[in-house]
Amino acid sequence: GGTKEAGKKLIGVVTPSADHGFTAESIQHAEAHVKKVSAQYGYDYRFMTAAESGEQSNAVETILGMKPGVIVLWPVTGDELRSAAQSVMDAGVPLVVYDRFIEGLVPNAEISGDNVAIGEGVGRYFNEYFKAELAQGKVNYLEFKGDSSTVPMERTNGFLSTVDPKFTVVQSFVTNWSQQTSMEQMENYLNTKSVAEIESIKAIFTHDDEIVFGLVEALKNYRGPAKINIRLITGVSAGEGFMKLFENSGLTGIEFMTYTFSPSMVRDAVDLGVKVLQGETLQKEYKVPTEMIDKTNYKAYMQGDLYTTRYSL
Amino acid sequence: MKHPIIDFSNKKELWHEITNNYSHWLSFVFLFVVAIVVSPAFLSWSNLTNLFVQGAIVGICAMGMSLVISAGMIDLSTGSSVALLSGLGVVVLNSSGSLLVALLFCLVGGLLVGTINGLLVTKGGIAPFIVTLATMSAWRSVINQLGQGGPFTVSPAMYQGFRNVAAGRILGIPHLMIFLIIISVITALLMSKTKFGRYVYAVGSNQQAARLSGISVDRVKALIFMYAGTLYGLAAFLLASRLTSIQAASAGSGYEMDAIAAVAIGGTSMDGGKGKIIGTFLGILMLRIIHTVLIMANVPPFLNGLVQGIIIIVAVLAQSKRKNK
Amino acid sequence: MKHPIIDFSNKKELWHEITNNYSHWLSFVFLFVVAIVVSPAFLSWSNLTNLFVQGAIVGICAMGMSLVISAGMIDLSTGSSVALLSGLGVVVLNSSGSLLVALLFCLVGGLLVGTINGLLVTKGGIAPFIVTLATMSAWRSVINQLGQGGPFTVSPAMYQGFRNVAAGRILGIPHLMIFLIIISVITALLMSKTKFGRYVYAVGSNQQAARLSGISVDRVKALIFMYAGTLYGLAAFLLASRLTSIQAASAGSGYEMDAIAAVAIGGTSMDGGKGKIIGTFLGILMLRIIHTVLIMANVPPFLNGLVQGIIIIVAVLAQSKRKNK
Amino acid sequence: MILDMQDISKAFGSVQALKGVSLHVGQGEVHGILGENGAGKTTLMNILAGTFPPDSGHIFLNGEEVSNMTPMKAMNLKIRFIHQELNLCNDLKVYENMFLGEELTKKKFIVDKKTQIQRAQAVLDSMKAPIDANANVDGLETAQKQLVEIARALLFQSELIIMDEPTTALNNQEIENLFSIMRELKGQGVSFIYISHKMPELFAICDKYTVLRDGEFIETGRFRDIDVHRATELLIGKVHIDRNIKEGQPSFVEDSVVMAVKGLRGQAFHDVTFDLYKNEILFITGLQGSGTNELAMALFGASPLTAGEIMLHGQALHGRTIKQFMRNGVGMVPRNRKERGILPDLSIRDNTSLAYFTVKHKKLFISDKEESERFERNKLKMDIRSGSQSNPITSLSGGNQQKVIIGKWLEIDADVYIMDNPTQGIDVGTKFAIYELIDDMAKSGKSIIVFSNEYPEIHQIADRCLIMYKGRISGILNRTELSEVKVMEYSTGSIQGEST
Ligand SMILES: Nc1ncnc2c1ncn2[C@@H]1O[C@H](COP(=O)(O)OP(=O)(O)OP(=O)(O)O)[C@@H](O)[C@H]1O
Ligand SMILES: Nc1ncnc2c1ncn2[C@@H]1O[C@H](COP(=O)(O)OP(=O)(O)OP(=O)(O)O)[C@@H](O)[C@H]1O
Ligand SMILES: [Mg+2]
Ligand SMILES: [Mg+2]
Repeated sequence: GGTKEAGKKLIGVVTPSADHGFTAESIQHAEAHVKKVSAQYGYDYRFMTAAESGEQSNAVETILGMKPGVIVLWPVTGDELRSAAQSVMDAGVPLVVYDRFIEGLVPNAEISGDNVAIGEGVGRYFNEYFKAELAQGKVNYLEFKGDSSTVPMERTNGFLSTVDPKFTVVQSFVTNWSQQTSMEQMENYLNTKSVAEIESIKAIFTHDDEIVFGLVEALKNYRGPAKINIRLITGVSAGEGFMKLFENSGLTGIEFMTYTFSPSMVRDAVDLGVKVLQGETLQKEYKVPTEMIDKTNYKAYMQGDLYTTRYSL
Repeated sequence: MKHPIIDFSNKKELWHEITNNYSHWLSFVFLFVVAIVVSPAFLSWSNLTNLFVQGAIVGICAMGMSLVISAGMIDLSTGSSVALLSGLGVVVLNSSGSLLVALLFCLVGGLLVGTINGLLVTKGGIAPFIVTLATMSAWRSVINQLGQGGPFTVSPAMYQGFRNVAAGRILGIPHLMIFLIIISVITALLMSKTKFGRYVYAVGSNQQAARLSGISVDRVKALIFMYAGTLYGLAAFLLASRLTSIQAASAGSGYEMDAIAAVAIGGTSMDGGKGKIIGTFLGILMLRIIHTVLIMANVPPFLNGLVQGIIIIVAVLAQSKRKNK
Repeated sequence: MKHPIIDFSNKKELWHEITNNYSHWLSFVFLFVVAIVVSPAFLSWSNLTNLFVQGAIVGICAMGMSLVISAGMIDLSTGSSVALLSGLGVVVLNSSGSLLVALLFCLVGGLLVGTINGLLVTKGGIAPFIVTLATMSAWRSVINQLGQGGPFTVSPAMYQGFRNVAAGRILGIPHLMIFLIIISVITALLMSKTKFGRYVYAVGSNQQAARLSGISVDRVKALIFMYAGTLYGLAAFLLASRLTSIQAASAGSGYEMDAIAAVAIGGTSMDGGKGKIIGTFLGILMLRIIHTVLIMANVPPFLNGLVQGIIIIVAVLAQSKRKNK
Repeated sequence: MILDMQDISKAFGSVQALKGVSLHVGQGEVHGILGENGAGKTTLMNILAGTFPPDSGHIFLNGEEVSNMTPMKAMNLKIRFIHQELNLCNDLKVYENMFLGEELTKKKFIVDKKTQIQRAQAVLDSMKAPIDANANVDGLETAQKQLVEIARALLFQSELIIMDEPTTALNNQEIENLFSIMRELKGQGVSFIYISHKMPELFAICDKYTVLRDGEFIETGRFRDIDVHRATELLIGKVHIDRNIKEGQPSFVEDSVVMAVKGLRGQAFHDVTFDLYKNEILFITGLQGSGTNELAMALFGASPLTAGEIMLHGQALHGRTIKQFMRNGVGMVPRNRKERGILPDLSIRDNTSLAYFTVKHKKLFISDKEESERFERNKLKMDIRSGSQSNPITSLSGGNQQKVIIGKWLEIDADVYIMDNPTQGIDVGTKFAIYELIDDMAKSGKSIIVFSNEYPEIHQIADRCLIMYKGRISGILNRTELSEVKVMEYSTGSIQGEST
């Protein structure tokens, strides 16, 4: 049935559609979780994904028309959902916003992984890792961004805020979160730049594990004259595939680091929605802590709750 | 004296006539019934007006797309053009402080964007698919560069007034619904009542014949893109008002496919020469009904695409039995 | 219409002949020179082979697309079909432990996917644009549902051997380059030396006349989609080998547009009836050259789309002066 | 209008289509242009109507020079051009096509649909053309489309009407209707340029003639000063001997039935029953709407049947595909060359080979050499005037395109040929060669059904003639019984029943 079942409280969840690994995994978690809690507490739920803000506004409004008890919104991009989000608030429906915030709008609660903190953490890691080189002068790195939305911006800005100014970005790429794109970009880079330039690169900063996978393949495929001096590649997500890089990346001399940014975080957002329905009052802001993972601690991490929940489905 | 070629003596003829000329109505009614079965709440006034509101922005683009397709062309630059114009529109709005200036900017900008497509197609002699593939990529890039990743956000001073353009109502009727209906009526009149409309179909049907009839095929094509572009400008203005913040990377993305799908399930042939504006109008509503059904029926999110694909095929299949031989 | 009265009248005849029949070579040489000017490193063996390697997977798809477009149709389902087949291909590979079984699976699966497009177009009488828009959405949805967000990853046991399919070399020549060349040669022979090739052009040129020449237009269309589908299957297999992990949500996305662009800048008319396979081959290389130039010239990332759009327009413009009167 | 074209030259690549041709047409004059296929007639008219510019030469209208002619300008100068090939928008209605580019409007923008329909219908009615102005064009048959093209030229007051083979699909009655309108307009001072390969028509309607040969001006004069024989010699440029092919020949028709058609029924015809014998040339004729058009398609499996059977060599063919018809030995030269015959993007050579490919070609690969020889063979046999065989077929003149299409079908070596208006647009000299060809084919064991409305053609080679009226066979005439009057009587329904 399309209307909420009589007497049942309705929880609405609206997310971006699956366009790369993180969103896809998150959708899976969100749906599984909202299904579970709805069954558990006797709620009804509606779940919708959308690729673009106009469509997402439409989804929000359609669910709003069903008189929900709460809406959990993960905007495609924060500010674009402002008007729709405001309609929700104006209608007196509690709103939980996840991951991408809406400037100037104060929903009942905001919850997110801490993108700025991730960037800051990577910056500090860079400083520490390349201490010796920094003492000598500048250190060159490449940057592979996700896309041009706010999340990558926060990660890059965080990074720039802590990283030593002697780090110099030689070239910056926009990958659209695609492993294949990053692979081809790296291949092209390696094939067309001068030996000196390639050899000057010491590190690569990326916004996502998947991007790293592409880079690793490209580096493995490289058989040109330049010596690869890259010593550190960083990702974000800390998923299964990245753990394998710690075991055996197939590349020698390169180390990896990533930050946890689990798709299962979205479950916390759904839980906040449930709390609203149960009459609890929420804090204004929740930050899901993120954790640095490198070869020193990944084994422990893989035994931990976060990791097991992520792969529980 | 008249010599009817079509003879309705046969009962099948009438059915043929209906399935040929009104098949989009059949698909529409079919989907409408499906929606009601899935949820009687579908029939509420708020939900019904919502279909129009949600369809309005893409719908206005689809009106332009109808002309493009009727003339046997295609436009892939819709979404990027909308993104470009609405991003810049917000900048103009914030700096001018005037809704009217921003609207004019969007319309004129749209005209310009359309003119560029039109010139490349006519003077450049490049296939519309390629031209608009290129401008799709170009405009997205330009607005990304201008935005540098950040959104274009309506300033707090303008926020309330501007948001009201898209969110407001007159006598309970949403503004967006009114915009959609007005543009649809204008386009329908343009196509069915004016010379220009005839020329669009003639160009889509047989370019050589059109040229030999003294029609400037190039001018018609250019005007079509200009009309479409202007409508994209209007859509951009409304999108900016609806979202009050435009993210360069994603705003409007996929609009071209939605617009094309609306035109196609509305019964307009992709080969050009034919096309009904009312069909496109229904096509837009059908797309919205599909989305609403997906939500109401709680279709698993990953399966939305499959269900949507199947519904589109079924809706068009209902219209296409005639074609063979 | 698409056959304006062409006037070969003036003395520039030879030049016309060249620009008509070899114009894709002109564009190619033009881009090649630009690339060398931007960076002499472009000419290195490793970079030149890299153009083929990077072009191979989309290039194989583009060969299928050439047939589709030459027959006056279009296929938007390329990327989603590749995603579907390579995701499932990885599953089959992991469970069977055999490269051959996985390859066969991909090819047969591709044939099937193509058959579905073909049947909907012919038996269903639906425009190819709409059919493949629907299957594009459907296959992406299916593979997302099967993958439930996670990637399809080649098992460690298979990893080395499988990765070598795409990454390996014979006598210094990358496998992928060999695959691309073989498929291109086969397709070129198919189109220029067999009657099936003639049927494809005939169907794209005048369906009614083709039918009255005894050609089963439906069968030709179906076979075209089946050929294309099978190539998508091969491309999927190679993609899986190249990435060794397939992300359902994004794998192969945009391949259709790249393939179409390659066909178009290779000089094949979007109206059907004409088309050169060698053109498509050059088209793929041109797209790769553009990408390489963007990186070599360190074009700001957000501006890549603009530059790419402009280059495509210029490349096609070089070929199209002839068309208008 | 007084027209003077002086010294017009035009080349298409290496083909010099016109070499310093001049043409003078007086006020209220019907001026016939004669010439073989490829002589340059259409090219000259295209230049006059601004379809493309000449390489050199001048055009004077009423003494004033006109340069940079365009189709639009020509229309404004009250010149109308009925093109050799159909140029209608099949997706539009009849009246919309007729007014295309010159819509009547109310308040400047709004098309005045009602008046347009009325005026279009009035013109169609004045031509006695049974066509509804509000009908869709794609539902019309070839002849009707041709009538619409003519009606279009008569819609507005004009001063010069160019007709490039306007009657290829029309029957005598329709042609007569057209002529009476032309005479009336001529009386009002309208000038005509009339291009046709049908001599009787030229002599019936034209005052003056101009002959072109190989792009060169040959002669101009008055029709009343020459006869058909002389006209033919002028245009082919050599001595011409009139004769009837069948005359004095014994009949070769054998008793064995090759194709038996029984109780055939389609949308437009009913109860069609006849036998086709070995070595026979059977003509089928009938007026507009008599069902012949659709019957021709049905006999080739190209149009659906609702009842009846077609047996070939005792084997049932009905319900089979076109290809199976071809495999079993049926070939068809369709009418409406532009829409059903040519593949405009394909080369002349590929157009020639296409039917062969579908039924005869068994090898894996196509051989360029074979294809090339195939075309050369036909070029010789049918006197095709072409440049390179790898040029698109659209580079040929209309008549030469038709020859390519006939050649394409000869290549499959069928037992039974259905030829729907096979000599449309073919010049007098070649026409005769084609009659001989058909006769030879019959002699060599083939059977041929020719759909035609031209009595001279029937008279030349028919062994038997079957006449249709309102979708039924109204009469069958043996060669000995043939006469134009009888054919007319059966086709107008004034006598019914089969003789034999
Ligand atoms: N578009 C074209 N491109 C190349 N050659 C052309 C073109 N149009 C006509 N020709 C050539 O010009 C010559 C004259 O052609 P035209 O069509 O004027 O002949 P025509 O006298 O009208 O013959 P027909 O009686 O067969 O219609 C022919 O040799 C033809 O092949
Ligand atoms: N497939 C069809 N469906 C419906 N009506 C048809 C169909 N084909 C033909 N008709 C109609 O039937 C009538 C006779 O058709 P047909 O074309 O067979 O006449 P015809 O005698 O062959 O004409 P022509 O003199 O041109 O040879 C026409 O009015 C035509 O519009
Ligand atoms: Mg001619
Ligand atoms: Mg007839």
